[in-house]
Amino acid sequence: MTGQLPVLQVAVPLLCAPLCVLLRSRFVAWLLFLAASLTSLTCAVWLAERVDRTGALRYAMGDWQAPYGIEFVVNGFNTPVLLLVSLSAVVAAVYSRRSVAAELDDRRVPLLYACLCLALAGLLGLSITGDVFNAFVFLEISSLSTYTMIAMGRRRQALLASFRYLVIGTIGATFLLIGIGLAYAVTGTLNMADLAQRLTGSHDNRALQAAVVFVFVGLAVKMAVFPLHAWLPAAYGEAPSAVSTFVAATGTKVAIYVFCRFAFTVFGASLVFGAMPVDRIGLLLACLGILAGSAAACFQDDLRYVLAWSSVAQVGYIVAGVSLATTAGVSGAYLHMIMHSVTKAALFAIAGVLLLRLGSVRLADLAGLGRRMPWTFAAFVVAGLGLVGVPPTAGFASKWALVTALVERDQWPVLVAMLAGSLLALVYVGRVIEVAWFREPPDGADPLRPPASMVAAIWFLVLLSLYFGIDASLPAHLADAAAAALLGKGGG
Amino acid sequence: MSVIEVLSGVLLAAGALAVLTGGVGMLRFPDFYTRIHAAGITDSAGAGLILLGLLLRVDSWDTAVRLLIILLFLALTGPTATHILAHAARRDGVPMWREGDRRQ
Amino acid sequence: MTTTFTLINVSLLAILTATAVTITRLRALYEATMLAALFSLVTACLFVLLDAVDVAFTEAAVGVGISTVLLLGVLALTRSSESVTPRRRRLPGAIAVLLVGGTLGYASLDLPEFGSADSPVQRHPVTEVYLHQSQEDIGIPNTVTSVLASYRGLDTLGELVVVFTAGLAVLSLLGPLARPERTRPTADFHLADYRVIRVVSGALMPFILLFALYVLFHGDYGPGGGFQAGVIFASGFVLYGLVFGLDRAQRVVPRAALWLLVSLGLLLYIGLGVTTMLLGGSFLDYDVLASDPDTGQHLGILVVETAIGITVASVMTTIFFGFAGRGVAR
Amino acid sequence: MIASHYVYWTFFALMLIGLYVVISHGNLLKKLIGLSLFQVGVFLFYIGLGKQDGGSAPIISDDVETYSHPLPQVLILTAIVVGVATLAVGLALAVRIFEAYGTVEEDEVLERDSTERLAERDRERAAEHDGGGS
Repeated sequence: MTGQLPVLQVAVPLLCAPLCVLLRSRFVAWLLFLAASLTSLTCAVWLAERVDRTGALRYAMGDWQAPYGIEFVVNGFNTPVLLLVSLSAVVAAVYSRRSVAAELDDRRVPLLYACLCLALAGLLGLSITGDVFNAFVFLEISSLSTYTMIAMGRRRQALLASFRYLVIGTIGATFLLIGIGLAYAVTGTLNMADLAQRLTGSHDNRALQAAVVFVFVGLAVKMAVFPLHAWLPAAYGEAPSAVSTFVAATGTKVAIYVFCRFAFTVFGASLVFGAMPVDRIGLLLACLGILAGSAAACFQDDLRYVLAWSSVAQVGYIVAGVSLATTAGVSGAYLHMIMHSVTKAALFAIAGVLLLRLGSVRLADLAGLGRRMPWTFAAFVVAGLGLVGVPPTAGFASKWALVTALVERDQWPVLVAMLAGSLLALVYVGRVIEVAWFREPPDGADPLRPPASMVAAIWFLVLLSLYFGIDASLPAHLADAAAAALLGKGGG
Repeated sequence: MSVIEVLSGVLLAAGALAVLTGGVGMLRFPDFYTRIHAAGITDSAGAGLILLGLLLRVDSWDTAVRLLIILLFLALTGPTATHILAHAARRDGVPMWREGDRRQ
Repeated sequence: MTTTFTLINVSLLAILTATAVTITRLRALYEATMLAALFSLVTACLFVLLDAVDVAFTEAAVGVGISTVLLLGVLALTRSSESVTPRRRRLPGAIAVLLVGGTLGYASLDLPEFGSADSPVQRHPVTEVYLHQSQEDIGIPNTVTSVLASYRGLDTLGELVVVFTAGLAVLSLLGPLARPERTRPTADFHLADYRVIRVVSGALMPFILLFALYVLFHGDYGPGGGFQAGVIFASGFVLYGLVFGLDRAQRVVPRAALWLLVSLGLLLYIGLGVTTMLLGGSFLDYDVLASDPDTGQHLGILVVETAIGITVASVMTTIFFGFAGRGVAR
Repeated sequence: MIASHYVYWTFFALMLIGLYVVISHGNLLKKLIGLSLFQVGVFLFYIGLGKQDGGSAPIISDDVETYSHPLPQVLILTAIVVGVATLAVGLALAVRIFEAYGTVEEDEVLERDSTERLAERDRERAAEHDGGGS
């Protein structure tokens, strides 16, 4: 049965989604989502372990060998993503039990869990597939379920946020489709490995260059790279807390992984970063994204929007690492992907707890929080410092890796932008801490106790981020393996 | 050229003419009710004659049966749609054109 | 390329472009919707001309049928005319069009000739396998069906999941769970008051359902398949709902049954995959379903088409009920 | 070049028309119509890739020699279905937006949100002021 693991990873969440709808019980639906995420985590751990030992795994759907059928490929480059997504799902499952019950009316809860299962399946499928068109299909599964979940937010702004994300996201997906079509016109195949093989040495093909442009612009929308990030703040800021916790940790990260997969193992680094100036454009947009995202975060007066804008900036850090196209850069990018996921998930989870207990996360309403919810506040401080990159938090380890990679290639302007971004992060995290710690709580405010399951999820993430900050050997090992797998193959 | 082919050609040409007439009518007629009359011609007379013309040219039974079924359904749905459209327009008070009115 | 082909092709393309331009310029949205339906119809004709009969069938069912009905339903619930697009909004669109158009034009310089038999697409070994080897592997004349349901069965599963997700979205946004804040007065008349339409649609109903079944099971030999059949099935219910009113339509297919069917089709498909795994094959490997691989493939494809049909029909009906039920006083 | 590529160019033109509508028009329903136009352009492009001169539909029969390629058709079948699913979700959102804001024009929705936010801020300021005074 272990040979079937790659498909089980995706099929189990897919199976749970219709069951959630069919059984229509809140508790059963939650249980199904928990079971689905635990199963995929188990599969992911198992797969990661096997890939580490024996190298890449391939799984042919319906026993049709690629390129005639669709194949799943598990290799060093996607095991970290699979682990990240399924771990985030487990945490979101633990967290969502109370959070969803409080934020949604009863009859919609099973639908939300069904959508969470679908989003999980979509993201996992997107990470594991070895076929470009199949990637498009999984991308649409995850996107459509995400739009639906965002629209379930409490305020009416959630509707417009979801609609705009739907329009921008669909344009992005259609761009991806155009790019895939152009690449298909040049090669006649959709399998990633086959594409890579047939594309070697056709750098001057103009249709292929256009394909690169379309695929990357389409993915950039999903990654929320700087000028295409407009959908992100409202989408993350308005979604139900459990959803933003899960999606903020995974959505853009998986898109970045797909970007790397296309850049290094399909089109090839020599075309993307040699013949075409993707590296320079990537670095430029990364810098702009870091500065614009961090600056915008400083001016928000809603905690969830602060966090969402900071995500735009963090995507910039990761893109900068990838755009270096060096082993150190890609490894740093993966490391930052992992660290930032953990940190940002923790922060959105904290925002959800505050929303539940205070009814609002506008900065003005957070006054005196440090005394009313000391433990939650402490978690926020640790995770917030992780966002800034203060040692010994997770953010420090990954930013250090990125800085080393930048110095290695003498990219000083990017380095300056990153430092400025970190300083701005200090400002926006500091603003929240200032309000929460130094301002007086409103009269008659009692200490508040958040639900235990939510606290457990938050502290798991916070402690994990502290642990990774002190001993980064596990994520660093995964990131190095990923970089090696990506750069080792696509050299041609 | 056999008689059947000639006949089929005549039917096809007549059908095409009916469709064309319908199209011209859509553009030239002054109000909704007369235009819907023109539109009705395209899918009853036009499509009907063309299908009959094609029916004379088929070489296998199953194609002929299919064409006949299509003909039957067109005969059933086309007039119904036109009828209901005209009713709806009258219900909503779409004005009728009379001699001397301005064209809409 | 034969002259007739070019002639028809050029005129269809001209009609398409003209329609598209008109759609952009119309501010009256009912008219724009009808033109969009026309656009889909012409596209479907073009698909036939390009030898894609299955796609043409789907485009006709989706573009002319489902999309139009949904758009009209939404227009009835919202506002039917667009306000003037302010000048400042034009610039971003123009810039995007210039950039994308430039890139596409650049790409076309190295695209293989249209219709060439020597393009990479036609030369790739996949072509041979799908067109000829498939006759031995699967034994179904319609290669689109064999590629869809067997070679690339996972894509089709994904497609079904997307449809399912759309059903969930509409249920959550417009279903009985989300009560409307304002209600539309109940209509003072029904289409069923007209005897002609009552009789004709009553007479057509059985044929529509029969045709849906024909399309479902004939997909192996000709154009058609589960998706088209599902849409036709749903359009039967839509017609019934439009003519006889939503209440009677919901008495025929109660919501609870729809919930069940929506999930059932998807479960059937995934269950098929799980079954093949339990029988020792890989996911969606239909060979193991029967002692003879050919029979197994036939069986598998039949189950897949049925599963698609069930979910698509019930999701489309759910979506229609969602839109039509909105605003009706409850 | 023109004889062999005009078909692709027309498909590209259709995509661009759709794209323009999506980006520049503020009406949410019109945006969705534009999105479908854009996608149909892409669908036609794919099907065009599989077309072979003198070919016929890829349904195997004894008296046909050349077939057009089935793969793009399969892909586009999937893409059409994905497109209509997206359209349905978008329309459902548009209906809810109309119910919440009374309009389906993007600019008006944004305007109503920002006036709401301003009003809220004013109320807050006034409350603070009162609090300081008492």
